[in-house]
Amino acid sequence: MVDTILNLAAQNLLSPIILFFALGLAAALVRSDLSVPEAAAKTLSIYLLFAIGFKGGVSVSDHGVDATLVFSLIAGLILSFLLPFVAFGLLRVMTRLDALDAAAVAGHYGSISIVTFVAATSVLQSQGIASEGYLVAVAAVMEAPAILSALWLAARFSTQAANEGRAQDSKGLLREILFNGSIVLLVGSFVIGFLSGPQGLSDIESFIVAPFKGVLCLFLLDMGLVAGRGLRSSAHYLRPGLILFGIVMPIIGSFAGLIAASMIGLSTGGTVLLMTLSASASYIAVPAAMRVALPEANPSIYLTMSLGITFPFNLTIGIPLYLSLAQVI
Amino acid sequence: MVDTILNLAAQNLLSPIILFFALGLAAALVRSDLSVPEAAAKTLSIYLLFAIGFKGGVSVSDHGVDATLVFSLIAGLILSFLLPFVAFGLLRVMTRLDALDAAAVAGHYGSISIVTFVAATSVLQSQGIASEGYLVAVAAVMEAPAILSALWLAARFSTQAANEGRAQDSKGLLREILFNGSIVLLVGSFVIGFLSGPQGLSDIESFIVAPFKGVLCLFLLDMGLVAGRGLRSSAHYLRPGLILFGIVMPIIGSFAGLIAASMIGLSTGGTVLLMTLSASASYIAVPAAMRVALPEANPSIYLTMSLGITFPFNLTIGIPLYLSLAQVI
Amino acid sequence: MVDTILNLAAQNLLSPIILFFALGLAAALVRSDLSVPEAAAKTLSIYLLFAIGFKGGVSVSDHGVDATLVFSLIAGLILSFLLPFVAFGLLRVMTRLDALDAAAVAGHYGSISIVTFVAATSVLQSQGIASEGYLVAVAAVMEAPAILSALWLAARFSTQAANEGRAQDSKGLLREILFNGSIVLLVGSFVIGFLSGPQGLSDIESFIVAPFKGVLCLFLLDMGLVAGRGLRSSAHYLRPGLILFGIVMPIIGSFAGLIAASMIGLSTGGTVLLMTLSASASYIAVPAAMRVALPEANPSIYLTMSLGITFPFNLTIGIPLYLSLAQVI
Amino acid sequence: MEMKDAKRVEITIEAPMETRLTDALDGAGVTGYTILPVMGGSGRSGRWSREGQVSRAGGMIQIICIIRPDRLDALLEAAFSVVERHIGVVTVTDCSVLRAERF
Amino acid sequence: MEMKDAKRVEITIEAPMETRLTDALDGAGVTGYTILPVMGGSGRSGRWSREGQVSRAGGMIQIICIIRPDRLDALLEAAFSVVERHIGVVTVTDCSVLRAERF
Amino acid sequence: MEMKDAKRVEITIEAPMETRLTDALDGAGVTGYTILPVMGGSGRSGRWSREGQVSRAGGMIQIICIIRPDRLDALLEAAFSVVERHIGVVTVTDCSVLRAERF
Ligand SMILES: Nc1ncnc2c1ncn2[C@@H]1O[C@H](COP(=O)(O)O)[C@@H](O)[C@H]1O
Ligand SMILES: Nc1ncnc2c1ncn2[C@@H]1O[C@H](COP(=O)(O)O)[C@@H](O)[C@H]1O
Ligand SMILES: Nc1ncnc2c1ncn2[C@@H]1O[C@H](COP(=O)(O)O)[C@@H](O)[C@H]1O
Ligand code: NA
Ligand code: NA
Ligand code: NA
Repeated sequence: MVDTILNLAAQNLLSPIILFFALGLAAALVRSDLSVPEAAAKTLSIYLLFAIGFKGGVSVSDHGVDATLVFSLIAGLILSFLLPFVAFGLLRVMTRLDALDAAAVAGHYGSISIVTFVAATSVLQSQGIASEGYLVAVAAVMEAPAILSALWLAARFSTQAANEGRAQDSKGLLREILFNGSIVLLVGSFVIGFLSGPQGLSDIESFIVAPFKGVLCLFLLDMGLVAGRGLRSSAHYLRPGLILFGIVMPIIGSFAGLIAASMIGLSTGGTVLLMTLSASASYIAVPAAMRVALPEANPSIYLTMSLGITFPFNLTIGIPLYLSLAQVI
Repeated sequence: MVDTILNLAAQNLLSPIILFFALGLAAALVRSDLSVPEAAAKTLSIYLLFAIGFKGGVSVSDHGVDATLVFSLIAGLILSFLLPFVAFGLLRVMTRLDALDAAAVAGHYGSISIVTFVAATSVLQSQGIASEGYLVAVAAVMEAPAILSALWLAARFSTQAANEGRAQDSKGLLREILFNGSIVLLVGSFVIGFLSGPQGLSDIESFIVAPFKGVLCLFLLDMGLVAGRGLRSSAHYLRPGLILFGIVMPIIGSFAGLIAASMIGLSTGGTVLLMTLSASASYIAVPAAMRVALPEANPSIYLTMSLGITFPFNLTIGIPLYLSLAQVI
Repeated sequence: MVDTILNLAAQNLLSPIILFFALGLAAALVRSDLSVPEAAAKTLSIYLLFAIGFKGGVSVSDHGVDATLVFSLIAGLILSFLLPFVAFGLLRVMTRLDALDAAAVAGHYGSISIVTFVAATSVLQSQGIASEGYLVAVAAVMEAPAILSALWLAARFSTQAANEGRAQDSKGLLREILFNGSIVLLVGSFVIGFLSGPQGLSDIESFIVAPFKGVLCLFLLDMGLVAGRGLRSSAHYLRPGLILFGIVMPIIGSFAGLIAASMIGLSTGGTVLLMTLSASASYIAVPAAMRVALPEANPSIYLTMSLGITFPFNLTIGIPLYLSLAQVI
Repeated sequence: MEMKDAKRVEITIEAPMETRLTDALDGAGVTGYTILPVMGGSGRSGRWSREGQVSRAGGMIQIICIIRPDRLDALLEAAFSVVERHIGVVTVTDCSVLRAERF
Repeated sequence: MEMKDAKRVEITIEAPMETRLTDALDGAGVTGYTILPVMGGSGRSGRWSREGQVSRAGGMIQIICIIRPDRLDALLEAAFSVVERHIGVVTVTDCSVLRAERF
Repeated sequence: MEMKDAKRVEITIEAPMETRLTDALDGAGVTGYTILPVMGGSGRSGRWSREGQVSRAGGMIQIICIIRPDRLDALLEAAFSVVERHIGVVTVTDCSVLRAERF
């Protein structure tokens, strides 16, 4: 099996997607002034959410609503709620982060990274493995709950976080989290794809299907640049314990996803995706929420962990690993 | 006939285009932070003008210059000049707007909304109904004259607008209106499409034809967001009289377009498009001109009317209605 | 032969690419407010570099590494180093520019314009003429050396440039030039294309091949706008001598490219491209470097020369001319 | 031109706090302000740049309020309640305004 | 460093008025200014944000002029003639400038 | 609110010089600054606008430093060494800051 993993990983490493991520990383590390304008990066991510949501919805409308759909959503909710507790425990053991920083980092690992999900989808596609379309909806469901767990952990274990500012700042936070742009766009596109069906897809196919991989390359170039700049400026936070955590935690998460998937009875493709979701760490929704709710937590730590360690790990080794595991089981 | 309208409308309501508009509207109403970067929105509208102008020009170069082309342009000019007078009269009767605000709103209804035009084109396409390519040029011609009518109305009926600042501010306004970005791009792309012909189209087809509908979805998502934010902040201006006007006026406009189209002898498709142009209200060129020339008029009123009432009305009910009317006659 | 050139030029002049450049130019000259957002323009150029680099790399991986590849790279290096000296001499003879401005302008003519290169590629394509894929790498190699020649010229001939500020400002300049965004992206995409091969290309073909010409049209619209605005505000710098230089120098450059190409033994297509590279003048990398290293040189002069004279000359007359020359020889 | 004395308050704050700050200002009766985009910066928490952000999390904005001197304290208190636990800078400058009746 | 006293005038005005204002400034002999983008704001005519505009109609910009104190009145008069009928804010602050010979 | 006196330095400079300027500031121990984007402007070298640039060459940025009055000279010297041969404007304004312990 190690063989297949390495094979897959090697193949994966030479895909343009990964190579453009590496290019961005390298450009940032040699201090090139290459950069993707902020507006373009935001538009690329709108495109990704739009395309992936819509395609997910169409696939559900096409294959019909599965009995496992509801179970998957519930599983996603539970995973997102619980994984931060695992992460928090690990962090307290493996690293010297204080409770506040640990809670903030833990929140990221319960939530998800949609680009990691997309990358997994495209690996599945290139291997000709089908998956359940509604996992897009599961991805949406998993974005937010982890934030609540992180806040609870902070309030429970950090004396620093327990000051009066909290109540006021948290007012409206729940609403913001639930209606944050990526969730609304992802769920909305999913519903629209569901309503429009294959007919609707054929209308906009040459916008959201054909150029998808190319757009993804550009997006990963930008992710590489961002991750590289983050690593350059925050590498000193990356003690060995933290780095190890950034690799061990996604593997643990993927196992949790694997167990859930086999209890639900997902297909091999679906299993890989749920594993990937559980293994991935947020770098959009959660950091923004943390800045509002736990401003004393150090953003350099959680962003570097998520973007600089776990994201590349998943992209290069994680996904092939999860695929091999799912195929074995 | 009511049946066909409802049928068409129902079908129309489930097209991805409308659904993405609705998504944007909903996101704005629940105060989601979803937003399309300003630069992206502007680029999307450059793309739309570029694509629609070019395709119009190619279609004219393909089918040859029709005898009715010149008549259509003249009809467009006249409609754009006259409709503001109708609108102004109606507004004074139906609402309590003062002369200045009424003149400003009236100007919007003489001019056109290119996205409404595009939406009508795509409905025609999905019904397999052909139309004259030069209506794109008519659209360009109809953008500006209404502004002059609005200024004349304001000068004639509003004491407030008759102050000394006028002359100075208007200097250069005419030039600005004539050479405003959308007109130049639309007409320029039309001419280029005409010169390049079908050969030129085949060169850039996979940029301006295939992905067009998908891009339109993104654009309408943004329009929905903007309309929704406008409605949220300016709903209090929307007295019943104004809302009614926002629905009645496009219908009246469409009748004027219908009469003009049958006098000229346009095809069914062309008739629908001229009706749609007459029925639609501007939200780009006219508001900018009004801010310069009639700054005392309240922008919240005209923008909310145009984007919040008439645009969605045309998109959902108007276009199917005009199509049914054109087919009956 | 003059016949073929004129024929080609006439055909070329009616291609959408040129027409959109003309539209931009015209819009700027009538002071239209048409403009492409800065973020969009930057993203378009990222797209062009990404697409052209990748396709170049794929073509090299497909056809194998030619014996002439290394020679071409060396030729590019030498051309970029030497052409500024030719340009400097000419400028001192033909114009009244002082040594500092002349050195700055000369630097631009040793370096290259990637859009001119792209336009030449697309003319070749429409004529069904093949070319060596690695000329993309030659383009990258030619970007920077000319800057060093310009700095040397300035230090040698300009008393004004020889002040103490120099050393400090130049510190880090070399690194900046070598790792500037366009070079990194172009070379990086080339390498990735090489590693991914035809298989990788087929993955992202519908993003970087099919829509390429359409995107190029938009890009040239923006270039036309920029060139037009530059011409409008800086026309007074354009004495006859300078204008003449802006036309003569690219022709001289193209001859240098022609000689190098025939010594190396490039194909007709490759010869045209090397001629075009030698003939084109930079308007991105070199101006930025000049602002840092030779701030006393007047940017209006070099930008207007490069964008307002030489770029349009190459686009309209130059490329057909070089093609005819290459075919004759 | 008749000018009136006023205070110019500039608050540089993290982008995710924008609505909270403007809501607090509204609550304190401060309904006039202008928001500028910020491209980058540096402070005790290091250097950052807008073109290196996937999320708004790391970005900042700058809010400018022109206000009558006697209302300054109310504004500062409202602003402070939001800025307190966050990174950010608050400065006050004396200025004069045209059309003072609008403030 | 030798510094000279100067006035810093900041004019926040609707985007469609940009050319008119800069033309008026040019007319009054004010040829030095810097234009900043504005993201959003709030005033008597309500709250607005750049990411909620299809057109420039609702957007604003900020023009900053550094000027010698004795030229202030000419500038303000020119600015006022344009700003007069429009929404917008004009403030003046005392400052000192480096390289005063350039103003 | 307890406020402390400070100096507000605003440097408008060409975009390609950004890193050089911030490096010089860092070198002089000035580690707090905010960078604003600039849309356009006009000066002795003419008028320019960001939406008419293919390259960064013609663009500018604005760097704002809030600094303790006694550190002003060090800052100005560092800034001047970079700005000297370049186009650009440097102004200094008196202001007061909240949370002065952070500067
Ligand atoms: N002295 C200063 N002058 C101007 N801006 C500052 C200063 N200190 C901090 N800032 C801004 O506030 C942000 C956060 O500062 P800090 O909390 O010190 O990391 C920085 O990234 C800057 O944008
Ligand atoms: N007191 C103020 N301080 C700063 N900016 C203001 C103030 N009042 C108005 N503005 C700006 O000017 C715009 C128009 O103001 P108004 O005419 O009051 O609606 C607002 O959207 C703000 O951007
Ligand atoms: N008096 C001034 N007030 C504000 N900004 C200025 C002034 N003079 C120059 N600038 C800015 O500095 C840039 C270069 O100025 P200059 O070197 O005079 O061409 C201009 O484009 C403006 O953005
Ligand atoms: Na996760
Ligand atoms: Na109309
Ligand atoms: Na050259």
